[in-house]
Amino acid sequence: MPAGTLYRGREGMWSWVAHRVTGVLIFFFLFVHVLDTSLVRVSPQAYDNVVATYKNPIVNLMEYGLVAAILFHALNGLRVIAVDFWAKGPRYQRQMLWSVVGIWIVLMAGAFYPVLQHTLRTLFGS
Amino acid sequence: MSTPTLDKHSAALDAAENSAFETITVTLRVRRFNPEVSDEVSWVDYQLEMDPKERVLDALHKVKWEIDGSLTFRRSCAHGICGSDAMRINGRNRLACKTLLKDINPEKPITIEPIKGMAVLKDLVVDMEPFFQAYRDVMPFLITKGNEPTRERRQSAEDRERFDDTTKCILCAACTSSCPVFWNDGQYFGPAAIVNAHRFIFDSRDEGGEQRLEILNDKEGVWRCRTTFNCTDACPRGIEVTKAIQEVKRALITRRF
Amino acid sequence: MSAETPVDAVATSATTFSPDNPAPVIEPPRARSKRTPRATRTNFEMYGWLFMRLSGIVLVVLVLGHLLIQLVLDGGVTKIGFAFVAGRWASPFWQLWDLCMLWLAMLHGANGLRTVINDYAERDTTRFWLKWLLYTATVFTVFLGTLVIFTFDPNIQ
Amino acid sequence: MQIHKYDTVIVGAGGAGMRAAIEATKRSRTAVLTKLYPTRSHTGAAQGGMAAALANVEEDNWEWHTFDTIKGGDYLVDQDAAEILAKEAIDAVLDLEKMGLPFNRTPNGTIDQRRFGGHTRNHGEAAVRRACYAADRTGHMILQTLYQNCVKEGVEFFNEFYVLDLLLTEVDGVKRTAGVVAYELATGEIHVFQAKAVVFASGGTGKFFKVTSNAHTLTGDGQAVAYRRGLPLEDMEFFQFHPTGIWRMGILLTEGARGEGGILRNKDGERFMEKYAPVMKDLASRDVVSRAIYTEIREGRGCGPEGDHVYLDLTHLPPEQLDAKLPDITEFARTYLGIEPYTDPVPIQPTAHYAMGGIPTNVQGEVLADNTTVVPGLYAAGEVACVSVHGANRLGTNSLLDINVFGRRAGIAAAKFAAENDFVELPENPSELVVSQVESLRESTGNERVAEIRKALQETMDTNAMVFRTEQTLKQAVEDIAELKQRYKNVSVQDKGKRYNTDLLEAIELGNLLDLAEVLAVSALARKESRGGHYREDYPNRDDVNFMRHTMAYREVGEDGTESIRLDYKPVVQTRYQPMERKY
Ligand SMILES: Cc1cc2nc3c(=O)[nH]c(=O)nc-3n(C[C@H](O)[C@H](O)[C@H](O)COP(=O)(O)OP(=O)(O)OC[C@H]3O[C@@H](n4cnc5c(N)ncnc54)[C@H](O)[C@@H]3O)c2cc1C
Ligand code: HEM
Ligand code: SF4
Ligand code: F3S
Ligand code: FES
Repeated sequence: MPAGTLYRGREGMWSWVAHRVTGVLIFFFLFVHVLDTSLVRVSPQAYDNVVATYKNPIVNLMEYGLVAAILFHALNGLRVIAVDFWAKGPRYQRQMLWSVVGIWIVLMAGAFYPVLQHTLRTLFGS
Repeated sequence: MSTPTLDKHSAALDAAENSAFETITVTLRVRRFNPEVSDEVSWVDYQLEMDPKERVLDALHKVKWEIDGSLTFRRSCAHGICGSDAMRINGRNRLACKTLLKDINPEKPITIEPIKGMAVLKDLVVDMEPFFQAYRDVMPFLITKGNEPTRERRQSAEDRERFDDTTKCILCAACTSSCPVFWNDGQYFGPAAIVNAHRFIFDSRDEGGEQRLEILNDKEGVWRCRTTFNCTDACPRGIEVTKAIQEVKRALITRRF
Repeated sequence: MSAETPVDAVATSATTFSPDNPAPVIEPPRARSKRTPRATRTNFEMYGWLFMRLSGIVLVVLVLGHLLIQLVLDGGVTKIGFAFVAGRWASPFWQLWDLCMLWLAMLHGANGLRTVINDYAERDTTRFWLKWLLYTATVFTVFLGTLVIFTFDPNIQ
Repeated sequence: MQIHKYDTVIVGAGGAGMRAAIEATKRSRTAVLTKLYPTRSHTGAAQGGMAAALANVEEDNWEWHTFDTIKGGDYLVDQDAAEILAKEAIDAVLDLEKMGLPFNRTPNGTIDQRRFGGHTRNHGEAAVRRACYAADRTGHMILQTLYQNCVKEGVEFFNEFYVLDLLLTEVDGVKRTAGVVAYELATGEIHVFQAKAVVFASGGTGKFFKVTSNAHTLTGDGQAVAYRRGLPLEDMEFFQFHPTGIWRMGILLTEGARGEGGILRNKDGERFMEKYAPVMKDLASRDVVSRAIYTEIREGRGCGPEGDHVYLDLTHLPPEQLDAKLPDITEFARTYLGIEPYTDPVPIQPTAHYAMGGIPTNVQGEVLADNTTVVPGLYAAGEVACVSVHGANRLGTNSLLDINVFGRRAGIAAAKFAAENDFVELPENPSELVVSQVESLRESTGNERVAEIRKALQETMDTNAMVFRTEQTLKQAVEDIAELKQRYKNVSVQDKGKRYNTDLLEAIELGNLLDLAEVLAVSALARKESRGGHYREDYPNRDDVNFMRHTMAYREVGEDGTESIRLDYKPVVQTRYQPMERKY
């Protein structure tokens, strides 16, 4: 691997990578989401047809992923804002990141059933 | 006179003093490049008998002095004060002279590469000119108006403390070359330039802060920083680089409104 | 010129400087290099940066609220359908909510993507076309979304 | 080969070089050639402070400072020069402050000052607070501030250019300065710089010792180049050994540590300096403290399993004080020894530190070709020069002062000379010597290696020419060096390339070290007395009758090409102070 190794950045760098990736992901989702929602202007059937596909387990799972992305981006975004505007922010950025991750895990666990309940019900019955 | 402290010889002191020269075998894996020989980059392994308490710089010297004289790197002071030998050691920017072998897991091969984002000229030597240009561009010198006082300019201890951290910079470029934003196109001013601007912007004697802020308000200025903290982690002088950058950003905002 | 002006101060200025007539001190800022950006004199990047933080804070409420309603409360995705949308947009409050969310999220995201493009596109032409694509898509989406929210007709057909 | 033309050329961008450049650039077209990026110069390693009788915190005046300097130098100081140094110190510090140097401050906002070895009130009564400082990185701040002001003034730097030769042309029987020859590290190209005035500010030469506080790059290039061109070197036997270097590594722990209250202790925990210097104790002058440490070690009171070091004890000082005043050196102890100075004493030993000798100059910085004649257009300042303000032993904080006072003087004088004089013609084939030096090293197929010879040189210097010297050890050193010089003729380099060939330059630097080490040993052998940094166990007393004079060493080349060293002597300038016994 003559090209050089990957830079071994620490929490700060990886959290930024995740923030950027999630941000871009959300943007593309939003784009598609606006398009599908605009089907309500076409006809209720067209809209309901598309939304029906969202109830498919795979898409539902992706939805859970989207929630994960948004939650991380939002929480980490708040951390970035704290780093920017709170004088002690830069010193506690690492602790804040671990808090973000902690809260994110809790929220994701909390969202597990509500978001996936449809899939769980279809797959395993209720 | 305080009582002698010697009976409570601590473990750390004992360890330091009883360092009978014991060596282990370490492998240095160096990224080599010499355009006079080949356009290709290669990785070369060197096996060395070293005391783990020695510096990475000592290991590089051992290679240069005993194995291959053509291995090229910059160095001078050998104790982290001149900023010559920033390089990427095990994937992270460090000063070779401030990194002891024992602190970077010498059991495994130690990878050594030039710092990232700057043109490599030979082995670990990179082109520092753009880096110093960015530094010069922020006007890193005291700017004052009016007549010089006969004695020193007064400054309170608190005002002096305000910019103490950023006066420590040795311009080693470890920060700038660890910054993911800088790697992309090298146009970003980079943390080192901002640190040195900060040193003057927050000096109570200086009156050129406004101009420096204007320069850093630019497209390639502070706003490109994405708070990745690589710079802060890399700084061998322990400067809170990201904090300094944030302070410059805040100064810009408060002075623009 | 006053009588006190030393004669040699004028005479020597043409060629070399002497110890008693040192070269004039050049006032900073000094000659800039090619790399030095031309002073932009606008605060665009700063406003962009600020907008990211401010919109981010507002979006936390809007987006998380939206997610909560859409995916968690009242049976999650299952409930979503034309009727549900119709129900919500009957109220101007939710219209406004979604409108704000649409605008802020799109502008926030677009500005974010602009920095991403600035970072990674190496050639100026690539950079130009990518941004063109981004801006077109953004304007289109914002426009379409707004249109839909305002012209929504629950009794379509 | 490229030829450049500048009014003034400055060799070296340390404190002295840049201070000169700031002055010279305003007055003439100036180039600064430096083998390191300016901010890499070793001035940046200086920690403790810069002396000036500002009297900001207690009563003080420049006359006391003059006295301390002369006494510290064991009366070998040229007193007229010391007077200038002490007098101009005040402006030198104030100038730096105005350039932006962030000194530590007193509660009322003026520059703070602290105690340092050998600096006293009223001719030795008690320690005085005279050292102006910026934490324990005063040198760093001086170097940065001067570089910043060079950026401001638009000084033209040629970075990573190694000056390897000085060009002197004889005009009407007088040797005059024509320029210098430099090797560009990046390309291997040779550059000739024609200049009306040249200022050498290329720093020290400590790398011929093994345990040293000096950088790898301090190889005495300037001294060696001048010496090889027939100019004398003054007082080279006087080399300062700083008492507190980190054990085995030589990394310096500033005297400021003792200025802040640090104490030296032997293995019994005894504060041994009380025996050797009852008044100044740990703050006696450096030669005194270094000898005391070695005496303790020799008499079996050294610490550690081998009893080869003593302790610098800072444990009784409050951690806040260490953090505020000595952050860097406490960090060194942690990084390099793994020791926490809050709670543990730090193992130290004397470390080779500073060359009192060098290229002889007068107080204008003009280089002397013998005891009185100046070389027109040639200047030197800083550690490379010997004015002599440090005599036989430099006081702590006087060197940062020296580089500012005499760097400034040399810069002004050189620019003035350049304005008033014309270029001297370059000698025919000006780069001849350097080209042959470089080519023969590159092409050599010898089997000797630079590193081995250098190591042997450092070993013999550490064993035979350090703090304690005798006829026998010095003879041994001279012998060893002669042998090493023979081996050096067979040295070869592995890197034959042009680009960044540091292998080649290390070989050239070693040649310089060998020459200078020889001068040191030969000068020391001839000085049969003990004075300041030069201590002869076989002649333990100062001998003012025979040796109150500066050594001047010349390189002589015989008809058959054999080299030898001719020693001559120069009287010491005494104005006000009669030599007295030196007690602390
Ligand atoms: C660790 C340490 C701590 C010290 N602390 C103090 C202190 O507290 N107070 C005090 O007063 N003094 C102190 N000193 C001494 C003082 O710092 C030095 O004597 C002084 O800084 C020397 O400055 P200089 O400008 O002469 O040389 P340097 O700063 O060493 O600069 C030499 C310059 O010459 C250039 N150069 C060298 N050779 C060549 C060549 N062949 N061609 C081109 N350029 C060349 C180099 O690139 C460099 O720029 C300390 C010294 C050390 C080592
Ligand atoms: C939910 C609340 C949100 C918050 C608190 C938030 C916060 C932030 C912040 C503070 C930044 C700036 C990061 C930086 O400058 O380093 C940012 C960047 C970004 N955001 Fe958001 N954001 C949110 C929602 C969104 C949404 C909905 C999208 C998509 C449409 C999005 C896409 C982006 C993108 C693409 C970036 C650029 C990433 C980068 O440059 O590294 N964000 N976000
Ligand atoms: S801020 Fe730190 S890492 Fe960056 S150049 Fe200065 S000393 Fe080096
Ligand atoms: S690494 Fe770069 S992104 Fe900002 S925090 Fe440091 S400058
Ligand atoms: S050699 Fe000076 S910083 Fe490493």
